[in-house]
Amino acid sequence: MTKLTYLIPLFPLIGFLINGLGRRMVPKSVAGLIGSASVLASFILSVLVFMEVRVDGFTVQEVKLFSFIKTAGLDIPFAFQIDQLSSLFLLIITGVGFLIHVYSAAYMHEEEPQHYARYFAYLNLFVFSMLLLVLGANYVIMFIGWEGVGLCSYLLIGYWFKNGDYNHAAKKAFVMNRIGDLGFLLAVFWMIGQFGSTSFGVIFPKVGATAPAVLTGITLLLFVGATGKSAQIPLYTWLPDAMAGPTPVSALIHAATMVTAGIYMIARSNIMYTLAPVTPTVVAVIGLATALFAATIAIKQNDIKKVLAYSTVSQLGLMFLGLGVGAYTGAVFHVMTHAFFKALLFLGAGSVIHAMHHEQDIRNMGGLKKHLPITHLTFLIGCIAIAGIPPFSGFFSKDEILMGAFAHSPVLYFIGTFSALLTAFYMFRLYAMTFLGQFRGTQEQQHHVHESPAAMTVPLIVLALLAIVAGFVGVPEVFAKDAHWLEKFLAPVFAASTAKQGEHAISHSTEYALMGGTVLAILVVMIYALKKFGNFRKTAEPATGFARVLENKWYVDEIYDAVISRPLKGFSVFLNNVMERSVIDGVVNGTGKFIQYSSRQFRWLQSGQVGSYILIMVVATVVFFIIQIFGK
Amino acid sequence: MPINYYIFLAVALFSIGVIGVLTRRNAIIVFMCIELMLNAVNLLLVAFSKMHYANAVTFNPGTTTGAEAQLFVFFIMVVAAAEVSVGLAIIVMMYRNIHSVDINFLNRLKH
Amino acid sequence: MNAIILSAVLGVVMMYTGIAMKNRPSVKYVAIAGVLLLIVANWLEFAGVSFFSIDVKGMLSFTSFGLLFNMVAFVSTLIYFLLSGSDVQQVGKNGADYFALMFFVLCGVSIVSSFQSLLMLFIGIEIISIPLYILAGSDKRNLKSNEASLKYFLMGSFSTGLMLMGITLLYGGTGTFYLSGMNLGGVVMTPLVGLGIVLMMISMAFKASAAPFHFWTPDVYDGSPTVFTSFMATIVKAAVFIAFLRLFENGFGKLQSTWQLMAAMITALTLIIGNVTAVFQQSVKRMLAYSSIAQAGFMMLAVFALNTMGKQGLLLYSAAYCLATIGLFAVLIKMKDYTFDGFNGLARHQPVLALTSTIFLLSLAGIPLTAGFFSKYYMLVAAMKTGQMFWLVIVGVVCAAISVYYYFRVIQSMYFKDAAVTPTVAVGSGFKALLLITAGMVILLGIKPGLLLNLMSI
Amino acid sequence: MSITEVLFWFLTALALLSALMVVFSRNPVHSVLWLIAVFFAISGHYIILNAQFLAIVNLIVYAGAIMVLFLFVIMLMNLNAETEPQKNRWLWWAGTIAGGSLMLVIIAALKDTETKTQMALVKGGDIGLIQNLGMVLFKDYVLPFEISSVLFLSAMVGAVVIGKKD
Amino acid sequence: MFAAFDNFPALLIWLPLIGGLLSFFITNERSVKSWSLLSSILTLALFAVSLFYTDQKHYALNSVSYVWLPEIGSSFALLLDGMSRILCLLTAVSFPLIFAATYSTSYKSPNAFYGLMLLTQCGLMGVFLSVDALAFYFFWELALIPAYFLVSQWGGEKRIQAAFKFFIYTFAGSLFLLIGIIYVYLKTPDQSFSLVSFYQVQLTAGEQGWLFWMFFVAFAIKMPIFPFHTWQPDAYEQSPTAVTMVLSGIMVKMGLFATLRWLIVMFPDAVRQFDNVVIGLSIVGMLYASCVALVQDDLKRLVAYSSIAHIGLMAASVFTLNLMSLQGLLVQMFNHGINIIGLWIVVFLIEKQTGIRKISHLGGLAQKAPALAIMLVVIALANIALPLTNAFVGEFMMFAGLYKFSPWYAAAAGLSIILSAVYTLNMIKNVFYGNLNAVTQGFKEILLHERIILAMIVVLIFFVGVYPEPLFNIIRSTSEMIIGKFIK
Repeated sequence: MTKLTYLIPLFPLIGFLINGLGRRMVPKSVAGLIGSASVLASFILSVLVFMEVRVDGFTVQEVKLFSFIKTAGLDIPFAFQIDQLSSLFLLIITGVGFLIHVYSAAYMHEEEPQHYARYFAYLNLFVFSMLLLVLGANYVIMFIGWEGVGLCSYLLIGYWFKNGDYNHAAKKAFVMNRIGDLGFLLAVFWMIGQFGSTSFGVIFPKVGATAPAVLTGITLLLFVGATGKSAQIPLYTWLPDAMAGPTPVSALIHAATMVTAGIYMIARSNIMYTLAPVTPTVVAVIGLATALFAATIAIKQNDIKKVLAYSTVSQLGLMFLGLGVGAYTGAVFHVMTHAFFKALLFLGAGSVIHAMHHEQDIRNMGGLKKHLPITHLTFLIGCIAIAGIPPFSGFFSKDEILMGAFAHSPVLYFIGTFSALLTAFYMFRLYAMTFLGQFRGTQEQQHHVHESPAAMTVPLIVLALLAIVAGFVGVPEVFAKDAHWLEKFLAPVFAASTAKQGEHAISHSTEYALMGGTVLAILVVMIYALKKFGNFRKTAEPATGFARVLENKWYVDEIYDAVISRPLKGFSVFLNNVMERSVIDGVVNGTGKFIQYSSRQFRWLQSGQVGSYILIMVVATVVFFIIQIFGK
Repeated sequence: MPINYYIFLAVALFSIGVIGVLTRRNAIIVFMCIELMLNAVNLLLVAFSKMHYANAVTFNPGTTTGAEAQLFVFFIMVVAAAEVSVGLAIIVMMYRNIHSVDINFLNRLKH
Repeated sequence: MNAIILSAVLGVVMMYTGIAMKNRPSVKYVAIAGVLLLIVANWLEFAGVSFFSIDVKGMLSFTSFGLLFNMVAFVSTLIYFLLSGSDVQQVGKNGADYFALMFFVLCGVSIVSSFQSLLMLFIGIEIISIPLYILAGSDKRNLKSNEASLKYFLMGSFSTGLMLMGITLLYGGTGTFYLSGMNLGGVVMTPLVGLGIVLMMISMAFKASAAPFHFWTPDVYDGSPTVFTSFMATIVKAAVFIAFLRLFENGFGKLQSTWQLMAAMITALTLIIGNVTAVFQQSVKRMLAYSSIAQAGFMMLAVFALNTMGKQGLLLYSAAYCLATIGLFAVLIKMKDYTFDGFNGLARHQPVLALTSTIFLLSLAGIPLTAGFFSKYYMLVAAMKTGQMFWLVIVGVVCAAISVYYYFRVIQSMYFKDAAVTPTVAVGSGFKALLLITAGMVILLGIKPGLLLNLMSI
Repeated sequence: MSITEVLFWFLTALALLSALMVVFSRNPVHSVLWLIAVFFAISGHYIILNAQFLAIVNLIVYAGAIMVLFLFVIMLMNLNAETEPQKNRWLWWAGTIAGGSLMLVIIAALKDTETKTQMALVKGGDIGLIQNLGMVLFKDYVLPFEISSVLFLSAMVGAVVIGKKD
Repeated sequence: MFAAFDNFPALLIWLPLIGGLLSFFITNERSVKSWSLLSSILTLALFAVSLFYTDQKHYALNSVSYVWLPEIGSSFALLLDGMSRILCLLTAVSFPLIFAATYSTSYKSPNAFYGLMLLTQCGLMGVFLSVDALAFYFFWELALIPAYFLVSQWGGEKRIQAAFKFFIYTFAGSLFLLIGIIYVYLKTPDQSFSLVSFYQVQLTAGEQGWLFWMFFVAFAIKMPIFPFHTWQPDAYEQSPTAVTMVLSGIMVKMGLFATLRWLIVMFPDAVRQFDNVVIGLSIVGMLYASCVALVQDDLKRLVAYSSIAHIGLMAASVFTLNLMSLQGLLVQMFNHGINIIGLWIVVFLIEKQTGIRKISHLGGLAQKAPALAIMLVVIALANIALPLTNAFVGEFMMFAGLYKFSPWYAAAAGLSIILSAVYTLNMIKNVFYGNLNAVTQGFKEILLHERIILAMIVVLIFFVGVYPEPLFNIIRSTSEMIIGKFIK
C-alpha cells in the first residue's frame, strides 16, 4: 500500500488539472463532484495507509519517486515518507478537507461556473500541496509543499479578485509567509552545509553529534518559518486579514490545516528542538505570548470570522507552547482536535453568514437560535470544545499541553490557563451575541434567515461528533492507565526526544487540583459571558481607553506600516529618483557631457589665426627641446 | 673660425626669422622671414661643410668631404625659388580676391 | 624607380593632355589609364622587373615594404580617380593640370617611400607639398579655398624651415645625409643630433598633422575643394607616415629610447585633441578633418613602437584608412549639405550610399569585421609589444571609444532621422557599384588582413 | 686680429642688424631692401668660408631673382607702411619671447658640446669651387638634380594654374 | 575559413547567418516573417539533433577549428560543450518563440528587421561557441551591432539616445576587454588566441589584478550588474519588445557566460582576491534593483529591474566557485531566459491591445482575459522562483552555494526573495485584479497562437521545475571540469 502513496497527492492534482484547465467546460455540479471526489479518494487511500501504519512494529517507509536535484555532494530525491505522524496528518487533511469540499459545493453555489471550477481547482491544489508538505521525506519537498500552500492561500484569499482589499490581504499573506520562508530556506542551506543532505532519515541520526550552537541556529531559523506559516508573533497579522477569503477556505486553510504546518514541521524535527539548548524556551515563550495577545484582541472583535481568526492564532500559540515545553504529543493532539472544532466553528460561522446574506458583524445578529437550529447546536458544541470543558475534545488536548507546561514551569501554566479562560470568554461572547438575545439585523434579513441545505449541515454534524469524541484518543493516564492511545501511536516519532527529555511526572493530586481549578474557572467565565452578552444591545458610543486599543488590535498593523512599509517605500523612491537618476546615470552622462564640454574648449585653440598656430608650434618646439636636452 | 660662432650666428638669424613670422601680419613679410630662416640654415650648412672638410682633409688631402653640404645648399636654393614662385602666386591670388595681404583677414576657417 | 620616373612622365603627359583636349571628360580616363600603368609598373618592380637601371648612389632603396605601400597608394588613387575623377574636373577649368599635379604628388610619394638620404626626403616632401598648396587653392574665386591655400603654404614652408634646420644639425653632428651613414647610437648622442631629431620629428609631425602641430589640418581640409581634401587626407597623409616611420626606423632606430617619450606625448596629444575636438563639429567635412587627425594619432603608434607589428599595421592602416576615407569623401561630395543634418534620410533616398558609408564609418571606428578593426588591433599590439608606456594604449582605447560618438552621429542621421527631399545630387549606378566594391574590399581586409600583409614577406 | 676676423665680425654684425631691420621696419619695401642686405652679408660669409660658388649663386638667385620678384609683387600691390596697422601688443610680445627663448634654448644646448673645439676652415679648402662641386653634383648627386626638375615642373604648373585667368 | 559544414557548431553559426542575409532580400512582409520563423526553427531542429551526439566519441562533431589568421595565431575555433550547449539551447529555443509571439506585429522594412534579428542570433551563437579569443571578440561585437540598429530603428520615441548609450557603453567596455585579450595573448607561450593557451598562460598576481578588471568590467556592463546597469532600463524600455526579449533573455547571459568561460579560469588568484568585492557588488545590486523595482510604474522598467536583481544573484554565484552554485547558475541561465521572455510576451500582449505599459493605468484584465492572467501568474511566480517552477531549482542551488561561501551574503541576498514577491504581486494585483477602467474596458482575450506559445513556456517551466535532470545532464561534466580546473 505504502508503495502507492504517490496516489494520495496525485488525485487532488488530477482534480486540479481537470477543474483548472476545463473550467469553462465542466458544469458546476461536475466541478464540485470532481473536487470532492478526488479528495475523498485520497482520504480512502489515507485510511488504508493508516491501517497499515497503526499495526505495531511498523517501520518508517520512504518512497522515492525520482531524483529532483542531483549534484556532486547533494542529492535531493523527490521522495515521500510514511510514518505515524504523516499518516495522522494525512487523515486530518484529507478528512476535514473532504468535508469542507462538500460544504463548499453548496456554499459557493452562487458563483459563475468558471469561477466555481476555479475555486475547486484552487482547493484541490491546496490539498495537493498540503499533502506534499506532510508527505515529503526531506526538507526541500516539505518546502515545496510549504510554499505551495502559501500560494494557494494567496490565490484563495484573493479569490474574489475584483475587490482591492481582498487582493491586498492576499498579498500581505503571501509576503508574510515569504518572510518566514526565507528563514526556512536559510535553515535548509545550513543543514545542507552541516549534514550534506536534507533528508530526515539522514539528518536526525546525526543530530546527536552536532554542536548545540548549530542546532540552535537551524531550529531558530526553522521556527522563523513556522511563525510565518502558523501566524505567530511577529508575523501573525496576515491571518485575520486572510478572512477575506470564502469561509470554507478559512475553515480549511486558516484553521484546520495549513496554519498547523508549522507545528507539523517542528514536531517532525522534534529531536533537533529537544537537543537545541535555547530554542524550546523561545518557542514556548513566543507561543504563549501569541496565545495571550491574540486572545486579548479576540475579546473586542465584532466580525464573526475575525473572532475565530484570532482564536485560531491563540490556539496555535498554545500548540507552540506545547512544542516548546516538549509536549509534542500534546501539540499534535491539539492540532487534531483543533482541526475538528475550529473547522466546525468556521463552517458554522459560514452557515450563519450564508443565512444572513454575507452579514459578518455579530452586533447585527442575535437570536438566530430558533432560525438555525442545527447550526446553533453544532456551533455550541464547537464553543464548548474549544473552551475546554470536559469531556469534549478540546479539554483533553489543551489539558495535556497545560500539564506539560506546568511540568516545565508553573508560570507558563498559569499564563496559558489565563489565555484559556479568555478563550472561553470570547467564544461564549461570540455564541451569545450570535444566537441568543433577539434579532438585531434588518427586516429583509430576518425574512430570509433560513437553515442551510444538507450539504452544509451534514459536514457540520460530522465535525460536531468528531469534536465531541476526538478527545478520547488521548485520555490522560490520571483517568485511566494506558488510555492515551495517541501517545502510544506517536511514540516512535518522538522516541528520540522522550529519551532525551526524561520523565518529570506530576503527582496525580496536583493534576486533579489543576484540572478542577481550570474547569471551574472556565465554567465561571462562560456563565459570565453568557449573562453579559445574553441580551446584547447595540450601543452607539465608541469604545474608550484600553478597549479601544484592543478593538484596534494593539495598533500592530499601523506600527508595522510605520516602521517597515513606509520607510522601505520611501527608500525605494529615493533610490529611484536620486540614486538612479543622479548618481548612476549622472556619472555616465556626466562623462559624455565632460567630453562635449572639453570639445567646446579645444575648439577655441583653433582660432583661425596663422600667427597663433605658429606660435603654439614654436612653444611646443621649445618645450620638446627642453625635454630632449635637459630632460635627462 | 670656431664653428660655434657660426652656429650662434645662424641660430640667431633663424630665430629672428621666427620672430618675424610670429610678429608680422603682412603675408609677404612673413614669407620673407621664412626665406631668412632658410638662409640661416644655408649658412650653417656651409659652415659645417667646412668643418667636416677641415677634419677630413688632414688625413686625405684630395677629399671632397663637405661638398655634399654645399650642394644641399644649392638644392635648398632651388626649392626656395620654386616655393617663392608658388607662394607669391598664391599671395597674389588672394590679393586679387580680398585686396589685402594681411594674414589676419584669413579667419573664415576656425573652430 | 619605375614608379618615380613613370609618375613624373605621366605628370608631363597630363599637362599636354590638358593642352590637347582642354577639360573634356575623357581627360579623366587618360588619368585612370595612367594610374593603371603606374600600378602595373610598380607591381612589376615588386615582382623584380625594373625598367631602369640607374645608379642611385644609395640615395634610394626599394624595399618590398616601400613598394607595397606604393601599391596601396596607387590603388587608392585609382579608386579615388574612379570615384571622384569627374568631380576633380568640376573644380576649375584646367582639370588636366590638377591630374598632372596629383601625378607629381605620387612621384613624391614614391620617393619618400624609398628615400635613404635626407636630401631625397627633403626633395620628396617638397614635391608632395608644393602641388598640394596649389590644389588647396585651386578654387580660385572661393575665399575659403584661398585662405586654406595660403595657410597651408605659410605654415608648410615654415615647417620646411624647421626640417632644414634639423637636417643641418644632424649633418653637423654626423657629417653625412645618408640614413645608413649616420650610424647613430654607436656613439653617444650629441646635442646636435638630439636637436636634429627633435626638429625632424616636429616637421614630420607637422606634415602628418599630429598635435600640437596639427592646426593647419582642419582649416586646410575644410577650406580646400572637397575632392582634393580627400586626396590630401588619405594618400598624402599615409605617405608622410611611411616617410616618418622610414626615417625614424632606418635613421634613429638605435636611439629609440631617447625620443620615444616625445613620440608618446605627440601620439597621446594627437589622439586626445583629434577625437575630442571632433565630437563637437557640426559639418561632416570638418569632422572628417579632425577624424583624420585622430587616425593620425593611431598611426603614430607605429612610429612610437617601431617594430614589425607596427610596420605591418601601418601598411594595413594606410589601406583601410585610405579606402574608407576616400569612399566617405566620394559620398560627401555628392551631398548637397555638408552638415550632419544634411545626411538625414539618406538611407531612404539612397540606400546604397547609406550602406556603404556606414561600412566606411564602422571601419574608421574600428568595429570588427572591417579593415579598421585590424589596423587598430595591429597598432595596439605593436604599442603593447614595446612593453612600456602602457598608458598610451589606454589613451588610445578611450579615444577609440570617443570616436564612435561622432562617427555614429552620421549613421544616426542617415538611418534614424528622415528628410523630405533627397539629400544628394543624382548619382550614377556605376558610382554605386564602385562604392560597393570598395566597401567589399574594406570588409575583405577586415576578415582576412593576411591578403595584404602576407605580401610583405615575399 | 686678422683681416678675416674683422671681416667676420663686420659681416656678422651687418647680418644680424639688417635681419632685425627686416623684421622691425614698418615699410615692406624697406624690409625687402634690408633682406637683400642680409643676403649680401651672408654671401660675404660664404666668401670667407671660400664657398665662392654658393656666394655667387646666393647673390644671383636670392638677391637678384627672388628679392626682385618680391619687390615687384610689393610694388604691384603698392603696399606702404599704412597697410599694416599695429597688431595687438600681446601677440607681438608673445612672438618675440617665444622666438627669443627658442634661440636661447638652442644656444644653451649647443654652446659647449663636441663642436666646442671644432673649427670651420676659412680661406682654405677648395671644395667650394665650382669645378669640384660640379664634379660631385653630376657624379653623385645627379639623381636629386634630375628629380628636382619634377619640383620645378610642378611649381610651374602650379603657378600657371593659379595665375591663369579664368 | 568557410570550410566544411560537417559539424554542429559551424552549422549553428552559418544557419542563422545565411538565413539572416537571405531575409534582407525578401521584401514581402508575410514571406519574410515566415522565412525567419522557419530559419529559427531549423536552427532549433539542428540543435535538437546535436543533442543526440553529445558523447565523447562524437567529439569531432562538436568541435572544429578552421585556419583563419595564422599570421597572428588566431583560428576560427568552435566548441559545443556543456556550457555552450545550454546557452545555445536557450538561443535556439528563444528565437522561434520570439518570432512566433510577435508574429502579428508589422515593422517598417521588415526584411531588415528580421535580417538583423537573425544576425544577432548568429552573433550570440558565435559568442557561446567560439573558443578562440579573437573570434570570441568578433562575435561579441557582431552580436552588439545589429542590436544597436534594431533598437534605434524600430524602438520607442527616445530610442536613438537609449540605443546610443547602450552601444557606446558596452563598446567602451569591450575595448578594455580587447586590451586584456591582447595582453594575455602576448603572454601566451605559443602566441595564440586559443582557449587552451589562454588557460595555460602564467600571470603574476599583479597582472591578474588589473587584467581581471579589464575583462570583468566589459562583462559586468553586459550583464549588467550594479552599478554598470544604467543603460539597461532605458534600452529595454525603448526597444521593440522582440528585441527586448533578445537583449534581456539571451544577451545578458553573454556576460555571465564569458565570465565563466574566459575569466575565472584564467585569473584564479585575482578571482580569489576580488570575489568578495564582486559578490558584494552583486548583492547590493540585487537589493538595489529590487527596491527600485518596487516603485516602477512602467511594466518594461519593472521587468528590467527585476532582471537586474536576478542577474545579480547569478553574478554572485559565479564567484562563489562551488559546484552547486555553478550548476545552479548554468541551469538558471536557461530558465531565466525562458521566464523573462515569457514575461515580455505578456507585456507585449498587453501593450499590443491597450497601447500603454503604465501599471497604474491598467487593471482588471483577469476579468477580460483569464487565460492571459493565468499564464502571467505562472510565469511571474516562476520568475520569483516558486517551488516546482524552473527557476526554483536554479536559485535554490545558487543560494545554497552562496550560503556555503558565506551565510551572511546568502541572508542579505535572501531579502530580495521577499522584495521580489512584493513587486511581482503588486504588479499582478494592479494589472490583472481589481476593477476594469476606461483603458482596459475593451480588452479582449488573447488569440489562440499567443495562448499556445505561452502555454509552451508554461509547460517548459513546470517540466524543468519538476524534473530538471535533463538540464543537469547537459551541464554536469563541463561544470565539474571548470571547478576541477579551478581547484587545481
